[in-house]
Amino acid sequence: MVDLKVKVHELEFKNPVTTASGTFGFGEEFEEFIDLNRLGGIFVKGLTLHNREGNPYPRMAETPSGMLNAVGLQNKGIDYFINNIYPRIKEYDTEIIPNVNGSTVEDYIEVTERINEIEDINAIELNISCPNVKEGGMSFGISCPSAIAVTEAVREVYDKTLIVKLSPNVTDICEIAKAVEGAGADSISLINTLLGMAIDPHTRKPILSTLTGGLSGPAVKPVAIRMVWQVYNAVKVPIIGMGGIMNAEDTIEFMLAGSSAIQVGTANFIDPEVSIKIIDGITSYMGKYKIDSVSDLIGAMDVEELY
Amino acid sequence: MVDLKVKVHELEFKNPVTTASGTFGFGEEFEEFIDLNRLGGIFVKGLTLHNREGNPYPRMAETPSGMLNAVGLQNKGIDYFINNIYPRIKEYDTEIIPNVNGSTVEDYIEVTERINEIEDINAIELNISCPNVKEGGMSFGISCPSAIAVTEAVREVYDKTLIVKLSPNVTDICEIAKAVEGAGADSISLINTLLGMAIDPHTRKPILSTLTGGLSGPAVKPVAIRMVWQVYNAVKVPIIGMGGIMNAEDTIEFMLAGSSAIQVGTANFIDPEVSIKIIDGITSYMGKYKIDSVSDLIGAMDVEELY
Amino acid sequence: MKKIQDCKVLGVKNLNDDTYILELTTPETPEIIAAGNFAEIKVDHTPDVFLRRPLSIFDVDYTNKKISFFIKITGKGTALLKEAELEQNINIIYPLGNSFKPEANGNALVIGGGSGIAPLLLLANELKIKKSEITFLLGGRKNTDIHLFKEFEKYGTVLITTEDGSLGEKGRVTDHSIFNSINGFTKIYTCGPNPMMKAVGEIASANDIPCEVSLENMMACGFGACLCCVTETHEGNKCVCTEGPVFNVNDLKW
Amino acid sequence: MKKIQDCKVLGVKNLNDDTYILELTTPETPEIIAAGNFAEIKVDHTPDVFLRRPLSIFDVDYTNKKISFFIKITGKGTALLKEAELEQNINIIYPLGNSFKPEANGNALVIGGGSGIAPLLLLANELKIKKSEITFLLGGRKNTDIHLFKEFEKYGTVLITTEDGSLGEKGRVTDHSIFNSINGFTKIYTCGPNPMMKAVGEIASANDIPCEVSLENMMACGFGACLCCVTETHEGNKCVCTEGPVFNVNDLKW
Ligand SMILES: Cc1cc2nc3c(=O)[nH]c(=O)nc-3n(C[C@H](O)[C@H](O)[C@H](O)COP(=O)(O)OP(=O)(O)OC[C@H]3O[C@@H](n4cnc5c(N)ncnc54)[C@H](O)[C@@H]3O)c2cc1C
Ligand SMILES: Cc1cc2nc3c(=O)[nH]c(=O)nc-3n(C[C@H](O)[C@H](O)[C@H](O)COP(=O)(O)OP(=O)(O)OC[C@H]3O[C@@H](n4cnc5c(N)ncnc54)[C@H](O)[C@@H]3O)c2cc1C
Ligand SMILES: Cc1cc2nc3c(=O)[nH]c(=O)nc-3n(C[C@H](O)[C@H](O)[C@H](O)COP(=O)(O)O)c2cc1C
Ligand SMILES: Cc1cc2nc3c(=O)[nH]c(=O)nc-3n(C[C@H](O)[C@H](O)[C@H](O)COP(=O)(O)O)c2cc1C
Ligand code: FES
Ligand code: FES
Repeated sequence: MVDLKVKVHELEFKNPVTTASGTFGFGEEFEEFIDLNRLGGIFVKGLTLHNREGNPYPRMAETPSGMLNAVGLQNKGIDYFINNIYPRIKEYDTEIIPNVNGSTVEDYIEVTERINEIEDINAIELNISCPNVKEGGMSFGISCPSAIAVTEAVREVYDKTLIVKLSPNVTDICEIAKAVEGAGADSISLINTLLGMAIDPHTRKPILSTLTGGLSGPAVKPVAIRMVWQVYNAVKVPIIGMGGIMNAEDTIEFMLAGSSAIQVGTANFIDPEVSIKIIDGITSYMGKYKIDSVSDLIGAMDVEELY
Repeated sequence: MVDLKVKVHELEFKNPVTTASGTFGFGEEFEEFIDLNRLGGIFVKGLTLHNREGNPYPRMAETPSGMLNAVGLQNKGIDYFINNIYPRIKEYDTEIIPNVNGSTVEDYIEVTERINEIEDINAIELNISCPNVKEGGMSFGISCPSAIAVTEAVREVYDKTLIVKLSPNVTDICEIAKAVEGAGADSISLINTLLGMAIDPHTRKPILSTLTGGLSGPAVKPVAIRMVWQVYNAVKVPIIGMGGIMNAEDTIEFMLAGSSAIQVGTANFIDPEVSIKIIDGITSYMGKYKIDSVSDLIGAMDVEELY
Repeated sequence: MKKIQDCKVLGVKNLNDDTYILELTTPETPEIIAAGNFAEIKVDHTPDVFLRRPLSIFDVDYTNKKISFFIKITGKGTALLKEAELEQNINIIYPLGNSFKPEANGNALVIGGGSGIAPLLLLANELKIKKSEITFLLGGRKNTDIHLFKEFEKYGTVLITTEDGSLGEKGRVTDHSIFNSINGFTKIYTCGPNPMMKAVGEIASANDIPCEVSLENMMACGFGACLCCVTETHEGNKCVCTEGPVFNVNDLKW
Repeated sequence: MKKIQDCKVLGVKNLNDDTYILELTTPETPEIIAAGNFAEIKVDHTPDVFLRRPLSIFDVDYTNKKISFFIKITGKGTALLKEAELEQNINIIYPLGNSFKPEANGNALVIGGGSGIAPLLLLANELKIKKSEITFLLGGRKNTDIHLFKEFEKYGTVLITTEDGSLGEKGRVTDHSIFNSINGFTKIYTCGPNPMMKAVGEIASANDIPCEVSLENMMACGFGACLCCVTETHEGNKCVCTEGPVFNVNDLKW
């Protein structure tokens, strides 16, 4: 039996495969397709303090090997989550990790405080990288001072595992990664979406109501792998990698680059069973290459003798 | 007859379709495939002061809807170009635009000065965005002070059309665009490649000898369109857009976002005739939508009534 | 229960240049389908189509394990499906979405335009079982856009408009003379281009006739995971893929 | 003259699970092919293969307008080409690259491993025309990796090594007993995996026998535009697609 367990700070995942926030609803949407108990964890849809309607339709554009979204954190607010959704989904035997968002530092603090009261939730993912909101979101994640400010503030009120999710839309990802590590992050997840845009040449209109949106899917994978590798070499905290993962081979690539766990995002839309297939694929890979513990793959890219 | 002419500062292109530096050799490589005289222009392979061998093999990795390259500006140096290559290619009835590179500001100046002596060359493209060299290249293009320094220095010694090529690997592309505009650029071309990486899950080795390389192809198009649109709204100088253009529809998308002309890059590898097909495709598009002058499309994205 | 299934291509029936019916065999007895339900179809072997494509279920044959789609070519995905080879596997997720709520013993006006007629034959069948009278109003740009006339005729009267007047009355569906006296209808059901549905909805509201519309918003997933497909309602944004595609027109904030 | 052509699939002949011959009909008389020339093939209808794939030209029939490829499946593109349907169009750019320089009236040792045998039958034909004697040495992991024995036999002696000893001598090609006495050979030609060619090259150099190797570097374009495919030589980096794929082993800095 291969050992699929990985640790991200104090969080223990039964395997490195989790699902990315905003691409997996609250897990329930996939109940008819897969056994959710098999997942390492579920990063639920981005939560804010109050109800948010998100951006106007259209919010989606298909692009080569990817898609743009401009959902804009539509959700019913943290209290609704705690009272109406969490009681149902807490029954799954997997880590449920809320994705925390805000327009101001105070928002982030308040959402975190509410989650802190829930005993079984062992971690939060602080999203300082949403490109689809006018206030907060990515604006926090693209400069060190603001990234530090929000991380420190949340750290103050949260003592379980604090994962900070970074934006790839920056000149120097290591600088930001080191900043949030210094501010108390227990783990770094990356990448959120790349800022992109699409225009319909026939109507001559932008496809998204917000003009720009977030690019995800296989198209971004090379950028994500590069950033995971850079950050892996810059910080000590464990990394949760994502960006374009479609199968087990992509997952291995992310782990070799330095990810302790990974999140499957856009791929869930195309194949709702993909996360389970990835878990099975990792098991086969480990069998083939005689790897006993999946954690041996973390950062294990072989750079010694190149060619 | 539709009017395909566009102007980029003092440069007149017979149509907006040019080919991207590093993806079209010196034009000659395509002579057996297409009539080079039909092109708006040819941005030739990146030139440096001295002979450069570039990076070790392997220099290429295929990625979803794109590729990574780590060529690293292999070329025989500016003098070889002037003495041995240019005399042959100057016969083409199209704009030949050298792509100028350097490890130091002095390098850039010297290469520019040599080119300045050639009468028929009406413009240069200053590449401050190559991600595949250890010194110079992209490091100039990702911070305002260095982008300004090199642009000003070259502006000093060059009085024909100066195009500055920007890197997408920055937090704020507008900031850099305004900086080089202020420093004297007559036009801005973008995007160069996004920094990426790929690992072979089976050998566990990085695929490129340099670990990281530049991502190009359709995968990057949404990012490129977004940056062209942002820069179009930030500066007054004309923009030459590129990044993932595969066909006439993509070209229209770039023009609507604010490009006065475009460069076709990676697509040339897959279909050496693509640039000519694009010119024909634009003509059909203009016929279909009754557009007389292609320059009416520049920045003509319709954002009035979205939906 | 939603299923992900590989279905074999049984045939592609061309109705005209840009419209066809795709028939698939399901590996087991198909799920129970209500009119308005749709499937998310994976278009394979193309670099250009990344996401699945939502298509209404046009017909289902529980005995012979068949399910079919009525498809109008609007782009790359729908063009490629037309080239599907016999016996090729096509992966679908279905049934998705809610469905029309056919009224019993009523007098139904069923309006379809373009690919919007896809769910209407199943709807007609349900209405007939519930003993409603049916009048169909089908619109198109020209006569070759009007499909399945005979099939609809089995269930009721079929009225037609074409923009060029080559079949039925000239004009758009809402120009049809039937709208001069629609008070006899107890419910309107419609599916088609948004502008058409909006115009129909306005007439329905003005005449106090209940009206259901089936939306075709762009979707990334089709099963409630991405929140890309929303439409604005008086109770906020709602998912067209899970809370729709069928809505009561009065709930929509168009 | 390089051409970009749509060629029709005439057939796929399976040699074993992972090796096959793809035959195409060219729209006009094929270009003149020299042994070592290759084509860049567009693998269509797949989201996974973005760039063309370089393949040596295995055979050409000027009269019947045919051109064929000997292909070993190593990944997505080569796997997909095997599924090519009869009559399907495949777009190729050819002929590309330089070619072997067959010596006249010599005594040739021609060594192939894996897909490296692809250009060797054309080479054998050229050598025969130039009146050279030929000895082939073919290597593989097991007996089923040894292909086209009969075809090679028409041109000369065929020696074989397999790593598991199931055919010919046991071991790698360079373990073959022929290397105990190779001074009779006037030139060595080889194509196969890099480690094999390096080993062969070393023996050739040590014995002062001229040796040509045909490299299979990864390529983005295949016609000199990208500079991705270089190999290090004593005169600096050279493009394998235009200055190669065939090199004199002494020029390479391996
Ligand atoms: C619930 C639902 C049921 C549907 N049922 C049917 C049906 O039964 N028969 C049928 O022919 N069509 C139906 N459609 C529409 C169908 O999904 C689109 O025509 C199809 O996805 C277009 O894909 P494509 O690759 O051919 O076009 P693309 O190349 O992706 O796009 C072509 C054009 O169509 C637009 N477009 C793309 N996707 C959609 C979409 N989902 N809705 C509206 N416009 C879109 C694009 O913006 C573009 O302008 C339905 C849509 C929904 C949401
Ligand atoms: C001039 C030339 C002539 C060739 N002639 C033949 C031939 O006649 N018959 C034949 O079977 N093969 C030949 N090859 C090799 C062939 O091009 C590769 O096997 C093929 O491109 C792999 O594509 P794929 O999509 O199947 O594999 P991929 O899925 O792209 O890759 C699978 C594995 O192969 C490696 N790979 C990919 N491309 C190449 C490449 N160009 N060279 C080496 N490794 C690669 C990848 O790194 C990966 O590890 C030739 C290559 C060159 C450069
Ligand atoms: C439709 C959609 C909605 C998303 N919503 C969120 C969100 O609420 N919070 C968040 O942190 N990331 C969100 N993301 C980003 C993903 O979690 C992930 O970082 C990104 O999609 C890259 O991974 P992928 O390429 O595997 O999809 C969203 C992505 C998509 C496509
Ligand atoms: C193989 C290769 C080599 C390149 N070399 C150069 C170069 O020498 N100078 C330069 O400015 N850009 C170079 N580029 C970047 C392209 O000019 C272009 O900016 C980029 O590829 C994006 O366009 P595309 O997606 O259409 O290829 C190179 C790109 C590739 C793929
Ligand atoms: S399409 Fe994803 S939620 Fe409706
Ligand atoms: S493969 Fe492009 S130059 Fe050789």
